[in-house]
Amino acid sequence: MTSLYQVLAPTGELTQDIEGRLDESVMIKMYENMVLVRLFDRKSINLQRQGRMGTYAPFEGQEASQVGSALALTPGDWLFPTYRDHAAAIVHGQSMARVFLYWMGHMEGSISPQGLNVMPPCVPIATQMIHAVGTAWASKLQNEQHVSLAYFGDGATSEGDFHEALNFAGVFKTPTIFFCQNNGYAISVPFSQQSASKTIAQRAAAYDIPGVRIDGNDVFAVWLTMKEAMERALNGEGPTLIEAITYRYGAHTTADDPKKYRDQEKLAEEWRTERDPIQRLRTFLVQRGLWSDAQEAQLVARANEQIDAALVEAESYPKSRPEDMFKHVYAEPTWMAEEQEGELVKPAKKEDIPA
Amino acid sequence: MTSLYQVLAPTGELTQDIEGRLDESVMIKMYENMVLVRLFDRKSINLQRQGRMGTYAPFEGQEASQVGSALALTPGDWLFPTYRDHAAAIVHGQSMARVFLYWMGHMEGSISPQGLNVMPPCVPIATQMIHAVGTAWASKLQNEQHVSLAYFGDGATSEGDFHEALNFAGVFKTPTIFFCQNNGYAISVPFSQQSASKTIAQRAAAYDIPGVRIDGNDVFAVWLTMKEAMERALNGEGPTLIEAITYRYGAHTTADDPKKYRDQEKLAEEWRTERDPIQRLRTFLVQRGLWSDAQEAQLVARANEQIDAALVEAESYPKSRPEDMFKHVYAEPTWMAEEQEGELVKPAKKEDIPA
Amino acid sequence: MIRKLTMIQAITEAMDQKLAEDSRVMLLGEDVGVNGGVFRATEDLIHKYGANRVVDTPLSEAGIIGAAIGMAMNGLIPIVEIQFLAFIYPGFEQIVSHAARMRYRTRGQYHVPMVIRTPYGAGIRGPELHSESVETFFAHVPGLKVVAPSTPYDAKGLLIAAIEDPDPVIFLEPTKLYRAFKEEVPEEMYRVPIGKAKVVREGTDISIFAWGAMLRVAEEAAKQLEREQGASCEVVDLRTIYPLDRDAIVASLKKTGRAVVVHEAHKTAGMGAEIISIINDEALIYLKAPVKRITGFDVPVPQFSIEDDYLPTPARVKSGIVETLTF
Amino acid sequence: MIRKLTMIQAITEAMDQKLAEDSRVMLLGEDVGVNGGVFRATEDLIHKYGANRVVDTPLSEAGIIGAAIGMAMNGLIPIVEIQFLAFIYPGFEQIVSHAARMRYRTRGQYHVPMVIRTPYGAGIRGPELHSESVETFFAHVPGLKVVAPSTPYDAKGLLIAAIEDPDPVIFLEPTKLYRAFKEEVPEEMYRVPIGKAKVVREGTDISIFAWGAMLRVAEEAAKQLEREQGASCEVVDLRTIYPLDRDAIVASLKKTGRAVVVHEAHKTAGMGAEIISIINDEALIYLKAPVKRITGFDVPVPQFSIEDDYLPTPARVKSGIVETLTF
Ligand SMILES: Cc1ncc(C[n+]2csc(CCOP(=O)(O)OP(=O)(O)O)c2C)c(N)n1
Ligand SMILES: Cc1ncc(C[n+]2csc(CCOP(=O)(O)OP(=O)(O)O)c2C)c(N)n1
Ligand SMILES: [Mg+2]
Ligand SMILES: [Mg+2]
Repeated sequence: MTSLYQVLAPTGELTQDIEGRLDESVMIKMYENMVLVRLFDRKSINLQRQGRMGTYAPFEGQEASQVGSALALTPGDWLFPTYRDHAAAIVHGQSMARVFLYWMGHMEGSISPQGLNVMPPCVPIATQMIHAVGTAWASKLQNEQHVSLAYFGDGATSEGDFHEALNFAGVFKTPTIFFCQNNGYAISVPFSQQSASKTIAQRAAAYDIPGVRIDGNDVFAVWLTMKEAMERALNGEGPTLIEAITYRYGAHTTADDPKKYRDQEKLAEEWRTERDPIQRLRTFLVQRGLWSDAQEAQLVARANEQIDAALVEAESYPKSRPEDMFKHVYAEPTWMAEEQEGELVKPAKKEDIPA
Repeated sequence: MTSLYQVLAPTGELTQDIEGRLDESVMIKMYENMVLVRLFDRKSINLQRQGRMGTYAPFEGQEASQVGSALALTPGDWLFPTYRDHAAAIVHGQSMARVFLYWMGHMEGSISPQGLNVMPPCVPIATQMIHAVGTAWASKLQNEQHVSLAYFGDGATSEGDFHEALNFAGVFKTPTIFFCQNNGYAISVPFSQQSASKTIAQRAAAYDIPGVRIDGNDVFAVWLTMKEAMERALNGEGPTLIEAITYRYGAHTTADDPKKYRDQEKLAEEWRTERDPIQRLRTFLVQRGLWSDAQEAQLVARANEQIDAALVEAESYPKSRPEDMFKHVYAEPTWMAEEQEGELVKPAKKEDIPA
Repeated sequence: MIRKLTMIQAITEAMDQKLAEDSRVMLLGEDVGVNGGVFRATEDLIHKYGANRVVDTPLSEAGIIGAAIGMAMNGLIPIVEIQFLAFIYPGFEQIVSHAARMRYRTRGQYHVPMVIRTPYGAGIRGPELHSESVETFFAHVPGLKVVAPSTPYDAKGLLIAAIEDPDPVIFLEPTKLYRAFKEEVPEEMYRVPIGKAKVVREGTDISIFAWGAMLRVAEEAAKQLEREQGASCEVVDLRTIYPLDRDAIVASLKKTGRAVVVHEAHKTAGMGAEIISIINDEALIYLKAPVKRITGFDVPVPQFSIEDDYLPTPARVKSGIVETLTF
Repeated sequence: MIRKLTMIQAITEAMDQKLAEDSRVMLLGEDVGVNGGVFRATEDLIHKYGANRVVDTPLSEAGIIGAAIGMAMNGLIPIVEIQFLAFIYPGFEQIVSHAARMRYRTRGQYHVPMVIRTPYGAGIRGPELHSESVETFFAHVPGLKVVAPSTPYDAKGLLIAAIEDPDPVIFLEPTKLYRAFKEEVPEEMYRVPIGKAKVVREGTDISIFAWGAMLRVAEEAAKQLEREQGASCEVVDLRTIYPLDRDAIVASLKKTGRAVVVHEAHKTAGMGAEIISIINDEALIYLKAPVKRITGFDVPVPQFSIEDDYLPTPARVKSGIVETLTF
């Protein structure tokens, strides 16, 4: 079984020397981003509860994996998030307002910021992995120094697309990074029932590509592993499979009840108290004199402000109009679209739709 | 790289002691069957050339893999052949007449002999592997001591279905044997371009199931490996992935021209003269005094007779009738079928169909 | 005492009773075991029937459907749950190239008595690809049957019929109706025959053909029109999408001479076109006006903030009916 | 000198010229490189343009189509070859859930200028699943275009138009016509517009709508009927299956008042139903008789010894026309 790469222990101690490999400014950025996205995540759950947002997929507990990996990227890199990877998207430059819009069911919720390649959250499991092979391949053929980073979960590794993507990337040595957040569950199904294989990283052997198993709650390990994978990718040495061991504290989505399938009190609380990614980095930073309570208070205040501002932006954003559904189906609308748009004369009135 | 399991060297010498593990009567059966199916294969190519059969997929060179594996089965076992595995089908009890009918485009070309489970040749690559998980799983749940054997090629290992099948079988420990004939090519694409992975057997690690790489032209190695896999399967220990290294001497199908993508003279001839599965077994049997020229002559004569008889049977079999296409779509025909059958009043006349 | 169930309860009961009655019946799917299914359709069944018969599978639709095909060929009767209709695509090849063809290829020697259940349709504020209504994909595949109930009663009876059907059945459950209302559902087992439509409201001026969640939209439009304009609308719940109940379609049309079809699916190549064609084939001369299709538009199902505008509404159906009546 | 090409030659030429002209164009597929494709459509192109632009891929349709989507989003124009239409199913999810929706989801920011070429249709004595004609599956997916040429000239012009189209195009090549005949094909590049049908034979008594290999069956029937019974049949080659050329369909129907549709696909939910529905929508009052569908039957395409009976023949088309004319 592949061993687990860890740099920052849950206690906040370094388990190995990383001198010169990770700037303090980056460490602080990591921390700030992790706190920001955690607050964002909690806010989102609240918004869903208040009926201001649709079903939402929270990521609390997985911040180190998403923030550490996305922070390692450079602006032109391609990011392929799933429905749970808004933290990564935000770190790579997506606006929080846009993420809110997405979960509010707005038509414009998955537009990438100009000049950046933040792909729409991918819903059909594992399908985005192959796109990240294609974009990376195109980058390579066009001599652009960019990697493509595909996120996916442990459950995704059972889909055929996982296999086809890794195999393709191996054959064509595309600069793709396959980043698996193994949070232990695919909705209710634990990884032990997902596969007889003990780890996901070991699957890299099937494609003769490097596979690494890392502590996904250790943001340093995530970032350092990413940097290595990026270097290999840009050197023409092809893809890397990263398995980041992590945990989602909460429900699969706001429509899910994790108590149905696991002991939330015990398991989730254990992870939260003993292996939290933010806690351990905070301990580390404080011990190094890089972080203070005053800074913390400032950060939280600023983050909450940003989130509130994003929410105001999202909620005051012009609502999607029925006509929007006819736009962007094709570059040029067909006669069907033109004609059918005419049938919208009577917009849907909530009152008369049977419940 | 997984090492290659071999028992009978190309020279006809045993490379290891197999005393007590393989009866001489089985060895002779192996030989007889391999000769029979090779003659069958050559006959089929001729029939195709004469226009008496449609496109045909020959297997010459792969006899040891197919005969050795199918001979290891017991009658109730499930056999899932591809379009290239008629040798295996015949050995497991399919009639040669039926195989001819299949390639003649007859509607009744893929009926299994009563009491045996010879599945129709599978055309969409890798899809049958999952069926063999399902049938095996059902056997297990119903406490039947039967394995399911799925054949597939090296190219098939790139399809998602390969991955999903192995993963399922690993999780549910189904008595499935995944038998890959790695003949080096998927039509024109050599395995080196199919995957960055050096072997197929090594992929078993991704599912924590046993993977074995064997000399697929060594019928003893094939049979012994099968027996072990069957034992494990029937003991509840789950599936095995077998990679049998072999070669097809001829074209992918009668519609293919291998000279487009490989040096037939050199490569195919090398395999034929240096590693032929039949040749080596013959040498072995003759050296042991188990086989003589007289027996050979008899065998060939008998085989040719059987093939001729099968051909007569196939060619005199009542032709498929247009109405047959409306049968067996459902247990009970729908009104569509009943009505549409009425439109057949004017059966297709070749003359008036534009070329 | 009258016992009323929601559609999801009726569906659970059908599976429960068949699991109890026939040891060949099995459930397979993602999260159907311990979790009881993402919509709780299989709630508690794993505890009653064990993990060998109610199986939490890996996340792998080709695997689930393909394995179920093998199981069905070897003596079992698998009921597969796909979490949402759009997630059936990874298993599409297994359905089209195998499930639908095994009987045909083996001339009846092997068959695939399997049911694939899946929620479908919009209107639940679902994320992308949770709202598709692509029944056409399956209706175009000879060898499959396609069913879509609109009431708890029919859901139970049709599901039992589907499980007992010797051929593969795609069982489409309108997500929006899972818990929308309750109705009386007999406790004992009963069958609603596959391939039979039902006239749920008699009328003389126009026929409305619908199924699934659109049935209620059609009924609502019919009620409003009757009240507002005295129009007498006949509403026909097709219930089975393949094979369509031609006789019921034609009989209703002959009676009314006018028709609309209401479906959520995209208009082009939706089943509305097939229904129009059946009328064309059998009853053209009875037609007093073009048959109007009130359907989902030829656009991807939009994000949920405007999904209600994508879906046929009673207002759209009414305006379609008026157009037809005044043609 | 007049230069005549087969359809496959015309297709090769279209790709060759686009590869030469536009460095973003690439070919991807199984055996398309060294082997030149199983039908030789890409013969020699790897030698002209190198293995970076003409790529032999692993045997993995989801991989090919999915990677091509990524390439298309990142500046390239991939042309994918799928060996036979039925082998597209492993990539079906990539087509339906991604290729067709990327522009929509990103509000035009990303799009997928990709062509998926694949032989389709029966009549070549192919083994199982080598003869499907399931264009409905794609015509029902907003965001895709679907094209099917019937002549070498159109094949070249439509393929160039498809490659230049900013949206994903499913390009269906009638296998039976690949080498069936030659016709004059200009050497220079030209476009045949997507979405435009063509009247290939003028007539006044009835309209025959067809495409792909069925076009010639339709023409043959028309010729025979004219000769035998003096009927004047108009034959319309639809050429594009989505979006259908409604104006051409309606114009022809209004002229003749009667129509038949000929297609290889299964009847139920085949595109014939959509064509009937367009006529219903736009020209019902012009109809003098039901529109007759002469199609593949609602059965899996049978093994090849009886595939000619599955396919519409001139005889079947003629009897359909006569039935319509004498209604
Ligand atoms: C093809 C497909 N099948 C099923 C689903 C429904 N579904 C959504 S999330 C999920 C579980 C995914 O688990 P995992 O890959 O571990 O990611 P996680 O949610 O844990 O981040 C499932 C089954 C889907 N979205 N797509
Ligand atoms: C899903 C699918 N894609 C493509 C094909 C076309 N095809 C038929 S055989 C073949 C190559 C198979 O290679 P391999 O698995 O190595 O088996 P072999 O033919 O060498 O026995 C291909 C691409 C197919 N039958 N099914
Ligand atoms: Mg997970
Ligand atoms: Mg091979």
